[in-house]
Amino acid sequence: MTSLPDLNQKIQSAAKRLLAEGKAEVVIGCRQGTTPMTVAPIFCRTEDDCNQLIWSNFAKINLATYLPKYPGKVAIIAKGCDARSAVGQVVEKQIERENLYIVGVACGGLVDVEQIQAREPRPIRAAEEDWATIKLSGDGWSSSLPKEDVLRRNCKTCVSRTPEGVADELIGEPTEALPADDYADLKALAGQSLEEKMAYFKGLVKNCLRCYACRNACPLCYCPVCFVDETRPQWLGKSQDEMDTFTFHLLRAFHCSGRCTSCGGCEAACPMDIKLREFNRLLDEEVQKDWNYLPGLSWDQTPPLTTYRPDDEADFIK
Amino acid sequence: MSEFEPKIVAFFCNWCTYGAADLAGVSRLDYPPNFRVVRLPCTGRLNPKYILEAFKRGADGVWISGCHPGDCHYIAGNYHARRKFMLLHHMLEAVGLEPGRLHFSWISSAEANKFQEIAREVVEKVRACGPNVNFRKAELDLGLPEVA
Amino acid sequence: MHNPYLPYPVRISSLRIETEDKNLRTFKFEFLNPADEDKFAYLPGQFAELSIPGQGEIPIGIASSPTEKGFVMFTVNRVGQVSSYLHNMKVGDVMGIRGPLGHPYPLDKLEGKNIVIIAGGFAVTTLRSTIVWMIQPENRPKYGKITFIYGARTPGLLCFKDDWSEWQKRADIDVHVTIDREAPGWDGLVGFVPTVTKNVCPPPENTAAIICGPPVMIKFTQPVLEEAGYSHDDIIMSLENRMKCGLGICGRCNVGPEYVCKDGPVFTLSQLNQLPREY
Amino acid sequence: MAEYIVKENALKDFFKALTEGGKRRFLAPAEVSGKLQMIETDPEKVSLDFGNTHQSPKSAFFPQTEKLMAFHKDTAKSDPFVYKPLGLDETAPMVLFGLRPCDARGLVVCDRVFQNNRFTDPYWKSKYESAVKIGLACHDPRPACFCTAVGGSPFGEAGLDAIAFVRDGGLALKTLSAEGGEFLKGLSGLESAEIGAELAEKKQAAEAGMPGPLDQSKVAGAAVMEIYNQPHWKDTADRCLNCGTCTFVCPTCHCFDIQDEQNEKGGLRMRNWDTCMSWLYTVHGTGHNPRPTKTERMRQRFMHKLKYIPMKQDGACGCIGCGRCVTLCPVNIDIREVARQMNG
Repeated sequence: MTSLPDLNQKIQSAAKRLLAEGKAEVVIGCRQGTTPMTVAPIFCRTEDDCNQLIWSNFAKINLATYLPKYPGKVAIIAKGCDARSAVGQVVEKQIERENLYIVGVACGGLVDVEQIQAREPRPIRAAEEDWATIKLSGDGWSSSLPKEDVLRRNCKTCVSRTPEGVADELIGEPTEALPADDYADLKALAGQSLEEKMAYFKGLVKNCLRCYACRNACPLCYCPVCFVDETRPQWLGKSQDEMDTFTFHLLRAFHCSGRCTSCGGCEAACPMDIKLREFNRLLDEEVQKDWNYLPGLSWDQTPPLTTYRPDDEADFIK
Repeated sequence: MSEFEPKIVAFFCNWCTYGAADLAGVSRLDYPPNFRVVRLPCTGRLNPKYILEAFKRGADGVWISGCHPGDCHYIAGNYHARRKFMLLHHMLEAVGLEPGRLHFSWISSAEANKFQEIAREVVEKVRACGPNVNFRKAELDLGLPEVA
Repeated sequence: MHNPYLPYPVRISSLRIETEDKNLRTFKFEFLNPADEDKFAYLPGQFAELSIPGQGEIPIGIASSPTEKGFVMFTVNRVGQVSSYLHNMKVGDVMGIRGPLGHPYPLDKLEGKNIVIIAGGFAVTTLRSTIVWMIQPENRPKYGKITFIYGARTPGLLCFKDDWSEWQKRADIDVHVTIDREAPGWDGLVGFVPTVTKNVCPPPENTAAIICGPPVMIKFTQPVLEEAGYSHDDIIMSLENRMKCGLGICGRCNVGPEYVCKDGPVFTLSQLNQLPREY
Repeated sequence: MAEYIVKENALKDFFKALTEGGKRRFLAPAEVSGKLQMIETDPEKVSLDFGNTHQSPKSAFFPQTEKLMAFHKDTAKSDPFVYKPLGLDETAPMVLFGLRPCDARGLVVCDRVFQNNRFTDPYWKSKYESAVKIGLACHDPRPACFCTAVGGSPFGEAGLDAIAFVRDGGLALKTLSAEGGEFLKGLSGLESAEIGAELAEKKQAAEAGMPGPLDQSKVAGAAVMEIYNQPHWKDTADRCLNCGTCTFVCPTCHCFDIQDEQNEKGGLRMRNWDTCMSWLYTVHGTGHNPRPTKTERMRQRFMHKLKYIPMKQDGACGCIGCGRCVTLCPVNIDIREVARQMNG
């Protein structure tokens, strides 16, 4: 397996080369953050910027989020999910294929800082990482965790850890895709009573602050005016009313249906650690069942909600 | 105690079900008066937020009806709508909406009898669900002292 | 404790369609509790939140002058949710007004000076208040020459016709009302406000200008005044921004460190030069 | 200034006594759905071992949703369509235990906004001024903590009526205000003691690992527009998502939206937290937006914390160094980094 320093080296030289060759005006990637276990997205325009690029298990949001707002030629250092979202944006005509250069990087999954903190409640003053292990240290102590134990939930069912097929170039040795989400928990939930289902889903969002960080971190949420910001009529009240909050989450997920690449950016951005993807998964399951569709895997896909088949089966319609 | 009379919001396509309702009226076919109709140019125009908004504001049921597949005035509006309905229907029932609250149908403008039949069925099914509690916004607590 | 969020209940005592496009209506309100009228003590240039129960609030400049008793008057453009609702309300309906808010024009500092008042379109509201206040017999001697320049696109879009046609008859105020281009039945001035200003504005010595109007009018009038030699301290403007509380708390009308609601809306151009153009 | 200790076995009695026999609502750090928050809680469930509460304690005085007034529409009754204030008379006073000194300073910053040079917000004032605020000093500041960099201390006293610290065998307390002294006098569980030396020693130890002052002298001396036009804003804005997380968790962010809701019987006017990161926050009815892009919105927040509040509050920094935004920002925009860039 390529070591992280090696990988970083390759990413940095690729970025420098792309800038030098004029293939991109900016390379979007990640750099070390200012506190332990954080990374910051970086927009590289100079060689110095490129020298800060890293691959990290602590990456949080999906870098494709930045693409639809970016006017010029742009390269993105993309894990499987970043690349899938970028492809989705091209398919949805939010960005031009010619303006996009995907530097694919093999990914072994990201870690969930919340899970780390649950296992290690002492103040963590420093964290080191390699491909498989997270080493933590604090005031007079140190410990290490296998990355496998603290993987983000979405990373455990990733079907495209390496953006093969869509990347313009690939860095690192391709990692094997994992078995897709079997939605076993949702299937089990489906058998429960209405009250239990409702309690589960309303319970998920009861801490929601309605900050909409999930929306802003989402590479699919590029609408110029989001439905929550519409004022005439105003669809959602602004208070912490349970139903307003619940409606927001239902519609947010609905708007992502057939488009979500399970990058987990929404959950990573949520300051209240809400399991937002549960709503998305409900719809992903249905999209896969009905139309066998996984977004962002090729340039010529037709998103399922932009098309139809005369024989789509909907026996609930009388 | 008098029987619960549900309030239902109905979204009808202008080119078919809306006409069917009209025809049912002209034909003196009686159907229950529990729904209020919102006329749409096409079921494809139906944004899912309208459905959630109706429930949120206290509708006990929502009924969406459009043209039979293949008969869309705009060629494929109802085909596209059908895909949205498939997802929405799945999602709402998965999060705990009673199966009898949300109804979809295809009724052409000639099918006054089908309209009558489905109208009755929708109202009865919603009635059986009882008042919408789980998907409506809580009553505003004005907290005002009773004023004379 | 005084609750500055609580509107004074008022009743619409009269309303008038102000302009030919019917987008402007002038409302007069009377207080349900007569004592509230004294509490609502204001000066020209201040604004108030028009507060419609169940709909919300909009900050609107006060168009009446405190010297006009028994009512407060506002001219409202139909733009958003609240103003559209207000346009459908009738005489006798009950709503609220909350204020007065903000600072008035610096009427005391302007004493002894010549005043030129420049208005465009419906931004004339608080300037109407100012002129009505200044030409009161007890106030008029405090000021030198008063010049009023007012423009709109068409004659039908000029507000407060009764007022300025009265003022035109007076000797103690110079009134120049202009429209953008020739129109049938109009025998007054034709031309844009900046041009008229250039022709009629008094020399800058001991003179202050108060300007309210659409951004494009201000953009072209300001250089005219600068060229005429007006110092930025003597050019007074009134800003507007989205507001909610009107009390300098809720934050959204922030322009630099200043809150338009609490520290403004009246600023001199030299103050504005120090601030970001976030308005 | 009185000094006390509370033995471990007397802690629960002491916490119960703080409610003055149920007259006061008792708020302390306690767990609610997996997060430690400053909430109204059972004296049994107080947590003393924590970095800081997940969200800031401002919600005790400035809840995310707060009803301001209500009206009814029944024309048969008196005063239809006239708003009547809510929640000002019946509010039981609070006692807060376990405020971190940074957050207490944050409340002071908010207080100067809610009670500004022209207006007093009665909803804030009635809660804030009647509350007894007992701080709990930090022994073990977290990696993102930087109160010392912005003029505070893990043992800071601003805005508090008393400060406590954890010691072997229980708590020690020092009263800081006359109200605090009066309130604590004779409460069950308290024993008079000399704690001055211990406090000084612990304070020094806690401050030792913390960052030194963040130089803001150039920001303080510069004109608004000089800082506003600095080139670095665009770089930071590149990665800002405008998600607003920072504003929702910030102890000194006080912005709100006022909303009306109504039904057939009447209506409510309430205020809800709002965020300057939102497009909707500043957009005019005409569609004009004075802060049209994320660059302006992101800049506004930092300018407000680091330039505008100091200008309006006699130099006091609008950031109190709790580190919440640093930890929770999904793209690691670190206010310390921005402050350094602003200072040139």
